[in-house]
Amino acid sequence: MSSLLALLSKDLLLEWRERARSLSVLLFAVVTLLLFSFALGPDVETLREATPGVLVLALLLSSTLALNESFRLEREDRALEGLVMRPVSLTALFYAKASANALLLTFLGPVVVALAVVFYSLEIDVATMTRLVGLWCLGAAGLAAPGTLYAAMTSRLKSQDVALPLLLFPLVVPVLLASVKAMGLVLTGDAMNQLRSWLTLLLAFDIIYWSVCGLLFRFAVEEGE
Amino acid sequence: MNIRKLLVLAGLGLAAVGTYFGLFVAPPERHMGDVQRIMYVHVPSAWIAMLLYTLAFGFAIALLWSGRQKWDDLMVGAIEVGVVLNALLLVQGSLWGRATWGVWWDWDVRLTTSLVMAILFAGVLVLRRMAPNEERRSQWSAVATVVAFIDVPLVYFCVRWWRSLHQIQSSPDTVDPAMVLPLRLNSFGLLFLALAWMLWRAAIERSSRRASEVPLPTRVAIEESAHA
Amino acid sequence: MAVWLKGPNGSGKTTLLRMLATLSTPSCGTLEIFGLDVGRQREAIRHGVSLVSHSLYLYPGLTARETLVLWGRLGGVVLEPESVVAALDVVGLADVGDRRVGGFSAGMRKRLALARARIESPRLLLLDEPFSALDDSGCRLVQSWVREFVEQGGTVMLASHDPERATPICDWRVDLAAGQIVGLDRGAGR
Amino acid sequence: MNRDRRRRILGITLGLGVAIAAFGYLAFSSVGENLVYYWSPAELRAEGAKATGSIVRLGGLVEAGSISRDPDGLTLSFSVTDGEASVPVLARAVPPAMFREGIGVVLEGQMGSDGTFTTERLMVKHDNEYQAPGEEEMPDMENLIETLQVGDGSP
Repeated sequence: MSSLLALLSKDLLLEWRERARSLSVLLFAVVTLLLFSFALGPDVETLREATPGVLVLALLLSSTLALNESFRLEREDRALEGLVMRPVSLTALFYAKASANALLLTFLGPVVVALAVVFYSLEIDVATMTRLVGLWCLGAAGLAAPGTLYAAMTSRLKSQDVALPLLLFPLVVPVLLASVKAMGLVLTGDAMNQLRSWLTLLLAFDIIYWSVCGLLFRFAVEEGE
Repeated sequence: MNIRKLLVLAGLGLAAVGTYFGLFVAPPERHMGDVQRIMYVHVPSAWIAMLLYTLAFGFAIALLWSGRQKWDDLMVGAIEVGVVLNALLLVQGSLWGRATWGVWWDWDVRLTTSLVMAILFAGVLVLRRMAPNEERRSQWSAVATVVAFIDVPLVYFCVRWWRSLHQIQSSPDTVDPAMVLPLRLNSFGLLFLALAWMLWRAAIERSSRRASEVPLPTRVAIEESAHA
Repeated sequence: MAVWLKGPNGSGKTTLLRMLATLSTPSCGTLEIFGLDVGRQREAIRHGVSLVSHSLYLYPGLTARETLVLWGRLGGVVLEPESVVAALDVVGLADVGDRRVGGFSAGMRKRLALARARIESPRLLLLDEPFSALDDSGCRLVQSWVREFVEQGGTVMLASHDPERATPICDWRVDLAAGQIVGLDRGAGR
Repeated sequence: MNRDRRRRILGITLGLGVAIAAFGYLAFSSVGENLVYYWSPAELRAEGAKATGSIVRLGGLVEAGSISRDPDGLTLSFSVTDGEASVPVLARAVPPAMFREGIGVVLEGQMGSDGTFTTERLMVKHDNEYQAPGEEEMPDMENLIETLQVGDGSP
């Protein structure tokens, strides 16, 4: 537990030191928003309807960038091997890394949601925005756990930029689907009280991914790293 | 006579009888007519594909637990055959869907999760090709298989969870007795064929692994003597 | 005792050290360290082993001080600020303790890695080319440190191409060639 | 060493337990019943003005005696019901062979302000029953073959 906190604070400190890099992740998310507004045309109505999907896609695309980065640090001077030698529990390593990634993506939430409100002229109040950000965070958590697991593997590969999205995207479909639906309900109103169900589904998948990926991480990185 | 040949013979026999019954003996469905006969391959494909994925999941757990490479051979066999059946499943479903629902494809949960299932397990095979060495390869495939397997119960349950276009699972109670027989025969036939195929694939994997384990000078000597 | 692994490039020095560090598994045979099996009891062995190799396991974004504190915490030790300063002082990095490792020269990075291996207080210390990248004073530091470590009952295995520096501090010399031990000798210096 | 092993097994049990519990909750609680993929006519009506204008999905049974084909053969009108409410539908689609009175359909389209649902995507939902035809209801094979041959431009 103490090593988990030590690793997490290390990751966050490094993230802060390399602000420019975290910022590029944010920039990427913002560019995604812009691109979609070009793609879907100037029709405000269309943009509003597409907002949940666009938000989740922005999250998904920026997450691969962040995940690839997060293990580049560990591979640069083979620091991961040093951690394994110390020896640090790989389970602690996973949860620290996944939490750091989830936190980084979480911080994007308020900014991206606020920008979406401006770009897509959404007329929503602060409470709705907060709920959107909350859903963004749950989605981010659902991406971070399997993302960290797969990034640990693909970070060893030359083709990691292609490999990670290829493997990760289909995997997180349930999380994406639940996030999009829940965001849509938050935005357009929840006439039939479905929000709770989608939220439960999202939470359940967060839990499943965090526990299963935590168990598997030790096999994704091991000795010889 | 080894077990694989036995399985193939039994599988071909059962499938032949099942197909005969399915095409010529079983009655056409009340509303769908002859199109419904695609069920006799569609449903077995789904069952056996999911069964193979479940086996692959079991092999993956065994591999991670014991670290023995032999599980990797079986795992890759199960996944490859599973992906092929899964692809067939999607094609058959698409044909059937066009005839009965009126569309080739729909982003219905059952269809979506089945497609995702195919992509996930195909992804495991892609990951295998990328792995830097043999030990990594087997461990990574096992990890990816376990994670991909999360989708399999989802495929099964989703028709109950959502109101989907795809009907929920049928049971002997909901199917005409005359249709159950060819369905059963074909299912067992396909099961035996798929198992044989999986074992064959595993044997190939094992041989190629052994071949790569032979030290290089010996290998050269063998190759030279083969050419001589 | 201290053992010097000697041999031409590709003779298996690094591979042997990595196996001893439990980072690779022998493809055949068994290897026991501290009476523990390398294949199955890796974690227990790692508690007692430190490795300073070509990759120094440093994060460029952390300062020297933070690096040591982090490594202490990962081992369950909370290092007092004074002991961190002392550890940096020994390797001559006290002045730059708050600078980021990313700006360090190769020699400074090596010194930091040595200081870190020291706070790990291992029973078995594995040094892969400890003298490379270091200046004269750095090499002398490594030499005196190896002797000190041995006198306290630790074991050192070092791989080096530098007979002048390795000979005086090692009790045994192991000659390696093409993955085989071809010679075993009392170190000339002792 | 023994302790490490025990801790590892404990970790595995805990992790698996949590995952299985989460899945079990999803599978056996009533979560799913609420995750609607299409609306029933009553639900669509309950939505009122909110349902008009945007593309929605409507699911229900084709009301008996409500089917009428346009002379040009392209437009089909019928009513969809769920027992509580009924919605008139105007479909510009070639219906699949199974389309008939009393069968379940899922329609994708728009609710007009006049209360009529217009659709170009008509899907027949089949239940999980497969029965042999009764004495005098052999399926209409010609109609079926025709359906398979007609391209209707749907993706």
